[in-house]
Amino acid sequence: MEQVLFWICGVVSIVFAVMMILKRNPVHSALCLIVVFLCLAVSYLLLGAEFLAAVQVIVYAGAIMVLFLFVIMLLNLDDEVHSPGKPRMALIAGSSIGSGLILLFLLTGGVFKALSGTRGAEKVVAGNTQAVAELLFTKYLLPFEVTSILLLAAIIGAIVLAGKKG
Amino acid sequence: MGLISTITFLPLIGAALVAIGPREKSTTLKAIALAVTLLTFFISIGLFTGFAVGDGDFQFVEERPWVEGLGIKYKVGIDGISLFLVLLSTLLSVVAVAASWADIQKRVKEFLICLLLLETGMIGVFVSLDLFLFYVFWEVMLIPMYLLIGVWGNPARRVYAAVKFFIYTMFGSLLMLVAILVLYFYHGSSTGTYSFDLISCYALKIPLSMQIWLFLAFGLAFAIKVPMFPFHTWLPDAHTEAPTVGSVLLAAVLLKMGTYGFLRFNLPLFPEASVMFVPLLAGLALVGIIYGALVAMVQADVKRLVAFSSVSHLGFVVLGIFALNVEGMTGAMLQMLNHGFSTGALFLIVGMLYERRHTRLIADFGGLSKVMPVFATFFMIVTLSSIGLPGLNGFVGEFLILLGAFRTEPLWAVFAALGVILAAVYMLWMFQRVMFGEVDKEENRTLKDLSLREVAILLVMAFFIVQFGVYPKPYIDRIEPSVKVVLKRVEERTALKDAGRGEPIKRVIFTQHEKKQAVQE
Amino acid sequence: MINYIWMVTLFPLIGVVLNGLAGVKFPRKVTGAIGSLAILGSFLTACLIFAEVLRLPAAQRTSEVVLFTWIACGSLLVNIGFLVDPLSLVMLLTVSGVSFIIHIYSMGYMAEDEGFRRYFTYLNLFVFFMLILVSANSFLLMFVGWEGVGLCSYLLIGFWYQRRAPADAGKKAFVVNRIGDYGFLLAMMLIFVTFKTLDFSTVFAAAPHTLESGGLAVTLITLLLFLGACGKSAQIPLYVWLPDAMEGPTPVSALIHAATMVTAGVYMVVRCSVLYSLAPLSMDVVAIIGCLTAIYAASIGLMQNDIKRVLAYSTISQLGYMFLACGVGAFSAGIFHLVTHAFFKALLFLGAGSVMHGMAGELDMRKMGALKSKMPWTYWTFLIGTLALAGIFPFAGFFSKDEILWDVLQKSTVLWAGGAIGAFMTAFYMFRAVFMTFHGESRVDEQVHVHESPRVMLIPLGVLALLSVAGGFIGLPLIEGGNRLKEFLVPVIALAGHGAAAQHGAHEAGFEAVMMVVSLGVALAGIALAWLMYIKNPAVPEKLSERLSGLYRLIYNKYFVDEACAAVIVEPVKNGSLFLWRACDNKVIDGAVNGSGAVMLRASRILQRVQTGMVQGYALGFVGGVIAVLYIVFAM
Amino acid sequence: MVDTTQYLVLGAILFCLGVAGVFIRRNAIVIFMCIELMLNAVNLTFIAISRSLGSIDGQVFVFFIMTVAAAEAAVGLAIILSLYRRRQTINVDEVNLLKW
Repeated sequence: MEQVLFWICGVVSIVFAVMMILKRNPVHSALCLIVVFLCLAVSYLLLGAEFLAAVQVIVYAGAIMVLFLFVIMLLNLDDEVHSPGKPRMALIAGSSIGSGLILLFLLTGGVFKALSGTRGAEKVVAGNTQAVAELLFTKYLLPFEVTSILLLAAIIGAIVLAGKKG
Repeated sequence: MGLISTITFLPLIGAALVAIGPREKSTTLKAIALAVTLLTFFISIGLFTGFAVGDGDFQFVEERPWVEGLGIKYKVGIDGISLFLVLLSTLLSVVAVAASWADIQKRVKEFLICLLLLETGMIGVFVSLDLFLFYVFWEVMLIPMYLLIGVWGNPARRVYAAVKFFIYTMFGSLLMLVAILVLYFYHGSSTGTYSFDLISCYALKIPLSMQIWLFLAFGLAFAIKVPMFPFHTWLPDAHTEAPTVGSVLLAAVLLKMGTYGFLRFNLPLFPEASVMFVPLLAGLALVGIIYGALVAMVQADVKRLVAFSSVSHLGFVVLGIFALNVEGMTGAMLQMLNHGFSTGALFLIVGMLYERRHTRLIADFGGLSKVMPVFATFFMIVTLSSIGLPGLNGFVGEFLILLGAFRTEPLWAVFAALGVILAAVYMLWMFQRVMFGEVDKEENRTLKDLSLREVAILLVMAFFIVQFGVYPKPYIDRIEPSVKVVLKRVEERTALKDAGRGEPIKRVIFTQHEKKQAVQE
Repeated sequence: MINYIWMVTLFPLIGVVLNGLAGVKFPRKVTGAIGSLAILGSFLTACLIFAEVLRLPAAQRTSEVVLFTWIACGSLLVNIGFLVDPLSLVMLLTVSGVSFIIHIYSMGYMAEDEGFRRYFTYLNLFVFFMLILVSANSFLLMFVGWEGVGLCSYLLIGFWYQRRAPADAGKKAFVVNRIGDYGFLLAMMLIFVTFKTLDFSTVFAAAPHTLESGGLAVTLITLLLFLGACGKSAQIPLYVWLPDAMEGPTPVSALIHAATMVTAGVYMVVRCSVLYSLAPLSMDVVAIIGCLTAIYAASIGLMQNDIKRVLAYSTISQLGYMFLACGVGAFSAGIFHLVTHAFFKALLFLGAGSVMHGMAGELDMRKMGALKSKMPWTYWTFLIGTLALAGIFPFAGFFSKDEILWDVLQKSTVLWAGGAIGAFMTAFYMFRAVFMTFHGESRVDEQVHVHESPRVMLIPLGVLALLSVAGGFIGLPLIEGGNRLKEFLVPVIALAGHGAAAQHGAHEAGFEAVMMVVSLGVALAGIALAWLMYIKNPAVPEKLSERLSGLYRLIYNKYFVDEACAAVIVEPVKNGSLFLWRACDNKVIDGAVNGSGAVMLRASRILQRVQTGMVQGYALGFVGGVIAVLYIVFAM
Repeated sequence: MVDTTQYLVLGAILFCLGVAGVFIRRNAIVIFMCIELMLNAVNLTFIAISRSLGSIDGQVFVFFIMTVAAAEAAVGLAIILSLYRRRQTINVDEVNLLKW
C-alpha cells in the first residue's frame, strides 16, 4: 500500500515539476508548484513526519505560494516570450543538468553506501509532533530563537524594500 | 628623549601644530612651519658641535625596546657618514619652507604637513640603526613625497610621475623588506636571539651565496633610489612634475638615501659580495655618468636637464663608494653633500624662473642676465659649482672620487673624467641659451629681479658652495674616521690588503718598486 | 718679505670684492682706479720680493710659504701654499706688470661701455687666478688657478653676451680648455699614484730616482701634462678656440690671449722641466708640435684680413716657438721668449685696439690704409712692436727668438729650418699688416672720422714699446754674463741640468754670431717681400691669389678646421645623445616600465569578461563549483 | 516498507529539475519558485534520512529550513517587486547592470 502511494506521489510531483518549468504562464507554474508541494506533504506523511506534513501544507502551499500568486497578480506579468537570442544558454543549461543528474545519482549511491550499514529499526514514533516539539525546545532552543529574529528581519526587510517609495 | 630623537620627531610635532592651526591664515601656518624647521636645524647643530671628531663609531646612540617579542628596538645613532646628511636634511627643510612661501597657493596646510612629515622621514632614515626602524622611516618618507609630486606638481603629468616614482621605489623596497627578514631569521638561527639590530648584524658571518642575494636585494632598492643607470627613468619625470620645493628636497636629500644605503648596509653587511660586485656597480656608475651627461645635453626642459645631471653626479658618487679606498669613499660622501647644495640651488633657481614665466623650456628664455643681474650672478656661481670648478664645492669631492677610482682601476678614472668635460658642455650651453644672447621675447623684458627672500635663500646655498670648496677640512675630518671603519670592516673579510692605502684589488701599475712589491704579494 | 707672497694674490681678490659687490654705486673712475691699484699693489709686492730674492745667494732662492691645509684625506695631503723661486718670480713680475699696464689702457678703452664695473671685476679675478697658477706650490693648487683662468677667459670672451658670436666663442674656449684640463687631471692622478703627493718640491726631488728615465710612467705623465698645456696655450690639436677668442674686448685679447693665460702652458712645461728631461720621447713630441704649430699658424696668418685674427695666429705661432725651445731642452730660452713676447704682443694688441678705437670698431684691414698720418703715436709704437716680433736686431724679439733658433740648431737642423721658415712668414705677415693699415692709399670710407686715441691709452703703448726695446737686454747672447735671465733661472732649470744643451764652447761663439746674422737676414727678407707686394705694386696680391686660388682659398678658410671639427666631433655627439635619449631612455627603459603597466592592464581586461551581468551565468558557476567539489570529495 | 534510497532518488530528481528551471526560465519569479522546489527536495531527503536513522533531528532541521524558506521568499518577492517598480521588467537578462 505504502509503495503504491509513494509511486503515485513521486510520479505526480516529477510530472508537475517538469510542467512548472515548461509552462509559459507564471500563474500556471505557480499552480503546478502547489501540486508538487502537496505531493511532498503526502510523502512526509508516508515517512511518518505528520507535523512537518501539516506545516508543509500550511506554510508552503498555503502562505508562500499565495504570496507568489499575489505578487504575480500584482505585476500582471504576461507570458514569457521565448527570448530568441538565448539558444546558447539553453544548450549550456541542458548539458549541465544532464551532467548534474548523473553526478547526483553517483552521489546518492555513494552517500547511501556510507549510510547503508546504519539502518536502524523503523519504529514509528507515536506522537511525532510531541517528539519534535520536545526536541525543538531543549536541544535546539538557540536556533529556534535565532530563527525568530531572522523572521523579524525578513519582515522588516520586505516592508522596507517593497514599501511605498517616496 | 635624546638629541637625535628630538630632532627626528620635532617636525612631527610641528606637523601636528600646523594641522591644528587655522586653515585660512596661511602665513601663520608657514610661520609655524618655518619656526619648527629652524628650531630643528639649530638643535641639529648641537650634533655637529658635540661630535667627537676622531671617533669613527656611532655616537649619540639611543636604544629603547619597541617590540620585545620580535626583537625590534628603537635604536638611533649617527656617525661621520650620517652626521652631515642629517644636517643637510634639516638645513634644506628650512630652505624648502622659505622657498615655498610664495610658490604654493592651494592647500597650504596639507603642503606644510607633508613637508614636515618628509623631514621626519628623511632624518629617521639617516639615524636609525635598527633595520626594521630603517624600513619604517624609508616608507614614511615615501608617502609625503608622493603627495608632494601628485597634488602640488604641475597639472600636466603629475599623477603619472607620482605613481611612477612610487611604484619604482616601492618595488625596490619590497625586495629590501624580504632581505631584511631573511637577515632577521638568519640572525636568529645563527645567534639564538632574533633581532633587527644593525650592529649585531654587522658581526654576522653570512655565507657568500646568501650574501650575494641579500646584496642584490638591498642593492636594487638603493640603485633605484640613487638612481643608477637602468633604473633612473623615474627621476626626470618626478623632477619636471614636482613643485620647486619638492624637487629641491628630492634631489638634495632623497637621492642620497640610495648612496647612504650602500655605505651603511651593503658594504659592511655583505663585504665579500660587495667586492665581487665592484666591477658591475662601477661599470653601471660609469655608464650613468656618461649617459646622464650625454642625455642632459639634448634636453629642452631645464628641470629635466638638471635631473639628468643629477644622474651623472650621483654616478660619480657610486663610483667613489665602489672604489673601496679612503679617498674614493670620503670623496663620495663629500660629493653627496656638494650635490645637495649645488643641485638644490639649481632647482631653486629654476623654480624662481618658473614662478616668473611659468615655463621651463630653455627656448622660452634668452638674455636674462641683462634683465636680472643679481639672479645671473647666483645662477653663474651655482652652474660653476655643478661643473666642478676648482675653488667651489664640486671640485673637491669630484677630485677625490677620481683619485680613488684611479687608484683602484685607472680606466674608470679615464672614463669618469670624461663626465667632467661633458658636464661643462651641457651646463654652459644651457646657461648661454638661458642667460646670454639678446632679449628677443617680450615677456623676458619685464621680469623682476630676485626678491629679498629669494636672495637670502640663495645666499645660504652660495655660502656653503664656496665654504665647501675653500675649506672642506672640518667635513673631511669628521667623515674620514667612519669611512675607515666601514673600509676596515670590508677589508677584514675580503682579499683587499691593508685598510689605509686601499691598494688596488687587481694589479699595481707603473712604478718599478711598487711592481716589485706586487710580485712579492 | 718673502712670506708676504700671499699678498700678491690677495690684492686682486680685494679688487674683485670691492668692484664686484660694493662697486655698484662707484663712478667709473673709482672702479677703474680700484682695479688698477689692486694690480699695482701686487706688482710692487712682487718687485720687493724679487729684490729680496736677488740679494740671496743662488742656492737658497727657492722657498715655500704654506698658509693652511686644504684637503687632508687618506694619503692625500694638499695645502694652500706659494712657491717663491726665480721661475715663479719672473712670471709674477711679467703677469702683474703687463696686466697693470693693460688695466690703465682699458680704463680709456672701455670708458663708455656700460658693463665697465663687471669688466674690471672679471679682469681682477683673472689676474688673481693667474697669480695663483703661477705661484702655486702643488699641482692641485696650480689646477685651481688653471681652471680659474679658463673660467675668466670664458667670462671675458663672452663679455658682450648680447651678441651670439662672443657667447659661442666663450663657450668654445671653456670647453676646449676643459679638454686640456682633462689631460692635466689624469696626469695629476698618475703623479699622485706614483709619488703619493702632489707638492712640486717633493715630486721634483723624488722624480729622478722614482721614475726610470724614458719609462712608461714618466712619458705618460709628461704627455698628459702637455695635453693640458696644449689646451691652455692653443697648440695644434686644441688651438681652435684662440682665433674665436678675439670676439672679446681688445685689452682682454692683449692680456689673456697674448701675454698671460696662453703662456700658462709654457710655464707648466718649464716648471716640470725635471719630469720632461726624464722623458726624451715627450721632449721630442713637444718640440715637433711646437714647430708644426709655429709654421701652421704663421701660414694661416698670411691670409687673414682681420687685424686681431692676424695677431691671434701670430700668438699661436710664437707659442709654438716657446714649446719648440722647451722641446729641445732650452727651457730658459722659452721663458725668455715668453717674457719678451708678452711685451711686444701686448703692445701690438693694444695698438690694434687703439686703431679700432680710432676707426669706430673697424677691424678689416682692407678698409684701412694711410693711418700713419692720422694716428702717429699708435703707428710708431705698433711699428716697434712689429719689429720686435719679426726679430730685428736691437729689439727684444731678436734676442729671444735667436736664442731659441740657436738652441734648436744644436738639436736638429730640420727643426731649425722650420723655425726659420716660421720667422720668415712672421716677418712677412706682420709687415703686411703694418703696410695695409698704416701705409698705402687710404681705403677708409668718408664718414669714419679717424682720430688718435686719448692719452690714457697712448701712455701704456709707450711703456710697452720701451719694454719691447729694452726687454731684449736681459738675455744678451755671446757676451759673458750677458744672459742674466738664464743665470737667474739656473737654480730652477739646473735641476734638469743634464738634459739642457748648454755647452757654449769658445769656437761656438763665432758660429753663433753667424747664425744671428742669418736669422736677421731671414727677417729682413720677409719684410722686403711684404714691402714689395703691398707698397710697390699692390696688384701683385690679387694676381697671386687668382693663380694659386685653390691654395689661397684653403689657407683663407683656415684649412676648414673649424668646420671639420664641428662635423667630426660636435654633430656626432649631439646626434648620439639625441639618439641615446630618444631611443634608449624613452623607448627602451620607459617602454619596459610602461609596458609592464600595459600588460597588467590587458590581463585585467581579459579577466573582466567574466562579469557578463547574466545572473544565470553566475548560477551556472555555482552549480559547476558544487559539482566539482562533490566529485572530488566523493567520487575521487 | 519503502526504503530510503527511493526517496533520495526522488529528492535528487526534484532538485535537478529545480536547478534546470533556474537556468531555463527568464522570469525572476519562476526562478524563485524553482529555488523553492530545490529547497523542498532537500527537505524530502532530510526527512527520508531522519527516518532511516530513526532520529527526529532531521525533522527539526526541516522545520528550520522551512522558516528560512519563508523569510527568504518574503524578502525575495519584495526585491522582485522593487526591481519591477524600478525597471518595469523582471526578465533576468535585462537586469545586467553589474555587467563590465
